[in-house]
Amino acid sequence: MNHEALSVLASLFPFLDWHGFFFLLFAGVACVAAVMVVLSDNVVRMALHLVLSLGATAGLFFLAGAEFVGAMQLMIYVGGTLVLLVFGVMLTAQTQLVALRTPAGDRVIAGILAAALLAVLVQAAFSIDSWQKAGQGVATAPTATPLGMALVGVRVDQVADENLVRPKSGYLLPFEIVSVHLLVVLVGAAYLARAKRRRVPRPVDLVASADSVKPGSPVAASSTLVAGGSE
Amino acid sequence: MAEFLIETIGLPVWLSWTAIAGLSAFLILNVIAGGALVFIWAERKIAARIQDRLGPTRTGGRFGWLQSLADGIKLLAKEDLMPDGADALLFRIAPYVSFCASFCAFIALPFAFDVVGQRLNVGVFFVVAVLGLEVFGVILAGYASASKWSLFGAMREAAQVVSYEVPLGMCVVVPVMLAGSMDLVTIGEKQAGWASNWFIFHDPFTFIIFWVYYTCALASVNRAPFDLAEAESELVAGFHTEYSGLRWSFFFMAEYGSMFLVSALAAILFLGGWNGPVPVSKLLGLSDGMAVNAPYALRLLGCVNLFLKAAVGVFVMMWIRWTLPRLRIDQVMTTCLKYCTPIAAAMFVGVMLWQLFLPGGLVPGSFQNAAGVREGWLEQSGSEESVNKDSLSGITPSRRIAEVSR
Amino acid sequence: MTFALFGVVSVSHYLVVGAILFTCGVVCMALKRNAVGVLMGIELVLNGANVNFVAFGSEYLAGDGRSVLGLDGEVMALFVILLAAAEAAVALAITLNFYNNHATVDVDRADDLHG
Amino acid sequence: MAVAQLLPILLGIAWLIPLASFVAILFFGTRMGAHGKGAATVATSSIGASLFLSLVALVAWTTAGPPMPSPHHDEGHASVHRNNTDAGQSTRPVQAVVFRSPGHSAAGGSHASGHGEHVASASYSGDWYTLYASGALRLSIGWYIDSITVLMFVVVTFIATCIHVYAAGYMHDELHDVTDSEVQLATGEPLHREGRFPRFFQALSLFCFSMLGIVIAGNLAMVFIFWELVGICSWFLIGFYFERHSASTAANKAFIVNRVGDFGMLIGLMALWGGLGTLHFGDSVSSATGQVEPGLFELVRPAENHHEQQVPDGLVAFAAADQIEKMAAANPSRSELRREVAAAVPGWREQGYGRWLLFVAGLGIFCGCVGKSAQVPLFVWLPDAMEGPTPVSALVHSATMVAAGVYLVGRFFPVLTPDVLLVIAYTGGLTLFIAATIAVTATDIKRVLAYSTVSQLGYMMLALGVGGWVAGLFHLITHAFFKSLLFLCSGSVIHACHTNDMRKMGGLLKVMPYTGWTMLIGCLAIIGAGVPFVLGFSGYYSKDAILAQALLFSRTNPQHSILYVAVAGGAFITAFYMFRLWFMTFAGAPRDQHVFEHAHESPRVMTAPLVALAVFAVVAGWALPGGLGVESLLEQSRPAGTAETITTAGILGSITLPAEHESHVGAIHVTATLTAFLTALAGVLLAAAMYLKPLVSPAAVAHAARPIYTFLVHRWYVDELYNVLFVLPALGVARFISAIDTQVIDRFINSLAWIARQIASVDAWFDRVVVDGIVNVAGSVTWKAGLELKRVQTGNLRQYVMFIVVGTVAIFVLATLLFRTSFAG
Amino acid sequence: MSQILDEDQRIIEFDVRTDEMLVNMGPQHPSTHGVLRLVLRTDGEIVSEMEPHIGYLHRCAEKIGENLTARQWIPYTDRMDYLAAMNMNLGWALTVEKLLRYQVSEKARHLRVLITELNRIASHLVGMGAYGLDLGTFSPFLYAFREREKLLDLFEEVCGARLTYSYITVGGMTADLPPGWLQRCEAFLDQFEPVIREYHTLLTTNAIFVKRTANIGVLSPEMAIDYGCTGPVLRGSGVDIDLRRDGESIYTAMYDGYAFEVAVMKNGHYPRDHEYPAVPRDAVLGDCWHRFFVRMLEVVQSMDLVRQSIDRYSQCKGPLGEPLKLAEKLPAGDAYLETECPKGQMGFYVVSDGTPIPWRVRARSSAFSNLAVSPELCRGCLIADVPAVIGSLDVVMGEIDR
Repeated sequence: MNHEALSVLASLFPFLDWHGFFFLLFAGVACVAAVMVVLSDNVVRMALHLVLSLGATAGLFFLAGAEFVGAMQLMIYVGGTLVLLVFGVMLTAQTQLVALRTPAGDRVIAGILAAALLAVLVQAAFSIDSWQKAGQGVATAPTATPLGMALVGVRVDQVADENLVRPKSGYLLPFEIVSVHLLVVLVGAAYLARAKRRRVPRPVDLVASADSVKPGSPVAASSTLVAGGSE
Repeated sequence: MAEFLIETIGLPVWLSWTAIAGLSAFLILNVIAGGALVFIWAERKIAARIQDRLGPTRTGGRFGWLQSLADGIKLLAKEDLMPDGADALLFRIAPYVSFCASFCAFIALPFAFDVVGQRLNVGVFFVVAVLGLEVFGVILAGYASASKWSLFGAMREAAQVVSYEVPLGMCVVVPVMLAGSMDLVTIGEKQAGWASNWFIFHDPFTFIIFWVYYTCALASVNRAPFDLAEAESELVAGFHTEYSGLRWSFFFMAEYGSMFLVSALAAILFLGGWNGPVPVSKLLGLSDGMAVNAPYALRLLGCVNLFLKAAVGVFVMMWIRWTLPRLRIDQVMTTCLKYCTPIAAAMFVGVMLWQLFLPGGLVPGSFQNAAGVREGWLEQSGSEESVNKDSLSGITPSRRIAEVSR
Repeated sequence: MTFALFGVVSVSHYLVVGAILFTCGVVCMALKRNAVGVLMGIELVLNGANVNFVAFGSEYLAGDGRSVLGLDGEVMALFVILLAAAEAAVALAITLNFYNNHATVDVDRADDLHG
Repeated sequence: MAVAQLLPILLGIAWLIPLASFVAILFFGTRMGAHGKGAATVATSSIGASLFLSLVALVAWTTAGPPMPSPHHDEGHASVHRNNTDAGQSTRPVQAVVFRSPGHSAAGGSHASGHGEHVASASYSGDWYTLYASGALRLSIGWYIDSITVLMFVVVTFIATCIHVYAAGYMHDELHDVTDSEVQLATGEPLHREGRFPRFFQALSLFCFSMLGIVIAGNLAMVFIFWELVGICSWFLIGFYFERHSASTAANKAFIVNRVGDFGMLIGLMALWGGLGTLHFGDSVSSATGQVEPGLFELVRPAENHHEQQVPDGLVAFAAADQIEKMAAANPSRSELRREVAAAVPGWREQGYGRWLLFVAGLGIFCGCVGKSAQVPLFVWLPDAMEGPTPVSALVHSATMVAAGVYLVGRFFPVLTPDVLLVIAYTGGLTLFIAATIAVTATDIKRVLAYSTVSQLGYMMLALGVGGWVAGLFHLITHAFFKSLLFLCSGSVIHACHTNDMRKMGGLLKVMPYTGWTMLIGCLAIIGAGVPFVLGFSGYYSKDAILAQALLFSRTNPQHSILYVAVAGGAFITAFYMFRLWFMTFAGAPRDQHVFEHAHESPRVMTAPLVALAVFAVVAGWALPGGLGVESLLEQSRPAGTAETITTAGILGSITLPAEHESHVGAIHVTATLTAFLTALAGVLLAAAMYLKPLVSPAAVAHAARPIYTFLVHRWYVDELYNVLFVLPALGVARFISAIDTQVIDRFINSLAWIARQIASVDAWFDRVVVDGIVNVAGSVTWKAGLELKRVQTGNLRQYVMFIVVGTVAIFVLATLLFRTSFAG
Repeated sequence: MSQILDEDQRIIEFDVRTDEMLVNMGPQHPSTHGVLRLVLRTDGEIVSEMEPHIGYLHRCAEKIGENLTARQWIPYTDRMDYLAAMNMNLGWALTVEKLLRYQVSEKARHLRVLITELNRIASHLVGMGAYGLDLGTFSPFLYAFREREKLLDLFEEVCGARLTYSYITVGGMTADLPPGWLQRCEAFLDQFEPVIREYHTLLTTNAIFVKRTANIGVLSPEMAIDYGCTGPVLRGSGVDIDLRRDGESIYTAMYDGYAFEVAVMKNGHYPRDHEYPAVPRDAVLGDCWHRFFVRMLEVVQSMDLVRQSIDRYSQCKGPLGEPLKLAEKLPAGDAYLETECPKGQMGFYVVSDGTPIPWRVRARSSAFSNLAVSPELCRGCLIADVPAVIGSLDVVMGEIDR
């Protein structure tokens, strides 16, 4: 796709250029999906809308030139996190998937608060002039490599003539920290949701040990459970 | 193509671009759909051959090649049932999500040099990411069809695909490391020349990585010994038990599509993609070896090469499917966690060390552009700069690296 | 404050989208009684933040040719995504545990820590 | 070994044996034989051993020194002048034995008239063990042995032995559980208690030990110690049946009265010690310096002054302290001062310094004797002491302890000034008369004997008071024999009739012949029956001596002739009440048939001692053919310087003390003997008239002399008098003081406490209300605030999110309001 | 999903407290052989309780038997174990002959051995094929049926039917062998010999197959005996019982003179095990693998028997003998006989009151007791293992439901 072609288009139809069009598309999808997430009661529906929303934001990232982040978003967010969430939904939502409706009062309050928060944020968004100047549409180099280099610690993206006191710092340390952090989180999550071993004696054992087992002991309780269950 | 339309027909820029985009999308779609149909037929034939029987003979011409058409018509004709307890919206969307996910990956898949939907800098990464999405469709299907068995199937499928993404990711990283870039086209280029240039023969570790990649690919596509999702014997048909008719066909298309995708990816990453075993074009002097702007005919040859390799991959999948019994879910998980991931990791380290110590391969110079491989990564950014030569910022940061590192 | 609705997209547009996502996320957290719903709200919030980061970090959108954050924006977005994944994992583990112990994921039921 | 060494050893051992028995019985008493029966044998054998040793000592003494012929038999005075000058080395390493020959200077003339030199025989003194010695001051355990000591040893041990034998029989009730009918338990029935047989003999042994201690004591301190010990023993023995209220009060009364006496004695003691610095009777050689330290006798009657009594230098200096002060002021050097004082002493002596001091010392010592020997003011305890078992009365309250007072006066005779002797005499007379009259009306057999003892002691004191040194001591010894006999007889009668009341007795002679006859002998001995000038009972000899001396004294001091009248009257009354007693119990018709049937002769173990004592009651007065008798022995140790008639102008006017030997002179002797015989005979006849053949019924007489009778029956109202004089005031004072204590002091302290409490309560109120108030208010405020704020923490996740949103919005709004420009600007 | 079954079968892990889900592998489940409904109480993937429901294929055969004469009831016996109809007919025929004390001719006896052993081969082939299907491979099923087709052709020649033969009747056979049949039969056997070796490579030694079957559904000899399991299931657990050798005299009379070894693992070795693949390392005696392997050995054993019976049959001179009259009067009394069918010991019991129509007919199904042990084996295993266990028991619903 040729970027300068896009800028040419922009001039023809001021109201529509590639970037604007796609931006509107993705933004629209993202926002609508986000609202749908809030509105829908069924958790699985929420998951689907969330997928759409996150996918759209991935698109936005692509549009903004952050390809690597967009791909990462797609892979980790949509591929990993949401699958995890859906797993969560499946495992936990045995019965009342739909049942949990929040009381009307909360909804109204939340709405008001949301409006207030939105107003504040949007006002802030437009408060700075430099932000509003339309993007130059400058074709930028793909950021994957510099990003990789930055993570490893060499900042290739800074421009020489910047009057910086110190060169921009590389991200090696945070990168390592995040890796260790992820490891710890995984171990933690695995531990938290670990399979809790419960020894269920085989029927044969039960029979043999039935008489020797004290009536009150847990084994007896569990065995009766099982035995009861198995009748 | 776009310039051609703009200058010649004078269509408005955006219209032409959309047209081009639509055309290329259509092209890709058909290629895949066609491929899927062929594969369905091929599957029947190969299964028969394996089972010492003929397979479809009467449908269509001599070899029953119209069988898949017949299937298609049957599926179209079939009534699209929906169980009453099902969640209507999700039930309908699920196949399309799954279908899009697997076909979306083809955007970044180069059939020949630069014959690619969108040449993404993060090509491989994008493909793997999109593969991850397919599981969504399966889960939604499993949940939406409101039957215990489909839920079982969906859960197993999700667990399997998600856990196999890990070793898959690791295997994919090796060729990226060798090629120095995630851009599939670059990877393909790197393997131009004699077959010995293919990454698979680059070093013993990558060779093993290829097989691990292939197993993981099998698993992530739900084929053969890992096809627990629709294990007939246990869960009737897994997550698409309740589907019938067109919706079921979409699942089917998605499955064959991703099967083809995975094999094509294997071909590109390891088997040299569109470069044939013999560098015919180079020998004939048609191109300067880098095939940067080789003529279309050459690219067509490239596409054929890729198709053949992918076909071989698919054939092997089918072959495995009709011979090996199905693995149990825990055995599937064990192979993933205890075998694929460790081996992939070990080989990854192996390759890294190999590249560090033996850049030129066992026999120095055996890879004629091996040297290039190291700097390629630097140079590549330079070449990339050539692509967008009109970038305003004079000194691209990448050149800066070159000066710095020398 | 010239805001071309369809004009060339600027950082502010992205900020607005980010704000909307953020607000939807917060509202979702505020409203959803299902723990997983709350988690999804969190994802939305983080996503909103990401949009802002990317917007500020993108050269393409920068008004005067140079983005506010430069590459830092994208790196931050990257880290946010990573950590969001980690957070989701742990949050889910907690939700499962909660479910194990209380047979429900209704957030309102988890109000043991009240005053 | 010379006598000087032998005697202390013999007597020392004789003295310590009873202590050994006491300790043995104390620790192993109950384990000696069944119920402690063996204690009797142990005690008896120990006292027997002491008797034997005393007899050996007596023999040794007599053999060593020629016996002093008794004045009656051979009319001559073989005053043996024994001069044993060698300072025998005492075998005891501790102390050098110094004996002081009474007649150092044989030539010392005395202005006494003829009859040769009366020189007391030798006396041995020395110390066994020095308790405390610093400079002149020395406290030690030592001995002062002369004929009295030996004699007293023999008498005491002999009587004690008889009584031990008697007591073995008498006290056999105590061998097994005793039901004491006289003690009324709260529940009404009599007391049942275990027997205390060994305890009795334990006390008896202790008593003998302490009595012998007094006798052998070498210095006043030792005397005082054993004086107290004897008092304690009497307290034990009187209070033997301590459950009986009467017995315990009697024991206490005895002890307290003795203590009153001892108080006086202590004063005297201190006077002597303060002045003279030593309490030793005899001289002693200080082991350290080797000098001879004069004893009391030497100091009071220095040999240089021919044993003339004079106020010793110490006392003079002591009295003239103020003079010395002036002298000390004059010249500071000590030696100079000492020499000056020494020079001035004779002058001061002339001026009469220290005379009063010596008088006071002597009188103090006499006070102790009054307490102990139950003289007039302090005699009330003796009748009550009858509560103790009869052997006790016999031994302690007749023969020994009460005699200790008389013995001490005898021992201390040289130190006593004529004035003191006069006081003694009068006290003796008064006691004699009062006791005798009370005895007349007493109906309790033991009470009668008790009062007779008091009157006889009065006799002895009078004798000593009038200068009859030998007479008094001779009567002491003879009285010991027949009074213990009488008591034992009364004990056997009581034992038989189980009652003390003579009005229930009568005609017991036929039933109890031994007791009857031995009692008769006792009575005859006490009234001094005997064929005049030929032979008589022991009492006859001693009582005549006293009468003679009294007669001599009244003749020489006519203003004091009342003493003789008292003696004579006493003799008459004594005879009357003794035979009244005898007739009421043994003669006549039995008054209480019940008692008569039960009466039975006492077992042999009790009658044997009676017989033994009876024999001695008769024989005691006699002298052995060689002139050796009690009188001759006593004569041997007459204190130096008292043999002659002395006329001194004392504080109480001039008194002449006639020499004792003059009383043996014809006229006085004859008249005395005749008066004694007649008065005795009259008394007996009157008793017989009233009780044997009731010519005159005692009741009629009593009715006739109603006022006198009631006066006498009430024992001269002495008890009531004391009660009124001492007890009531004491109680009153005590009550008054306790009243003060409770009303004034307690009330004051309570008020203080109350005030403190009031203040405390106010403070508590303040603390509670004000201080706590503030704290509580603060606490409750925070608590309520906490409660209110707590509601904010609803635990509901969703509300928390809303709060966050509100917070952020608020911050934004504030930020924009406060910082006009936008945040990022 | 964490490791499900480690060394101690009894440790069952549960990940998230998924409450027990009642799942039933319904009658119309493709993998079950015929209409068997398995109600599984699963806890996640783990089957905590399994309860087979039968009776869907019940046709009241025994009640009908009370209104038909002995010979009229033969077709019903065909439809019990429709995979081994010959053995069923033989079982019923022998039972009635025992009641009648009727002795068939020598020739018929040999022919009966021949036919029943061939039918055993066919039955085991179906068992093997279906088991492959249960474990997910489709090809072995087709190979198995290819061979079976040939056999069915042979049977068709003999009695005209491919499945429900009704060939053996009371008193002998309905017809004699067509000419040249024996030669075709031997030809079949000759070409079938190498194919068996092929089957072993296809399944028995297949790594995944071994993984899916070894140490799964272990049936201890005691439990086997307790539950009355018979046939390959019993022999799979190492119990050396084969009615052809240890059965009743009437039945063993048929096989006297035939030399054959019972296919059972005796102290660690199968008879003639040198010719077959070794037992895999983690296969435990009494697990699915052994039961499958015993069937494979019995196929070879039956081929050997068929060859011997062919020789004997061809040497016999005498006539085949006519079967008894259709309405043969049955003597009053009862008779019970068990025969060694491919699935196990099939017992027939007939009570007659003297009339040709038996008063009471009863068929004791071997598959019924074999199936009875399945809940024990399946407790604690995975859902994927349930078909493996049921497949290894090789049950036929027709015989169970009758």
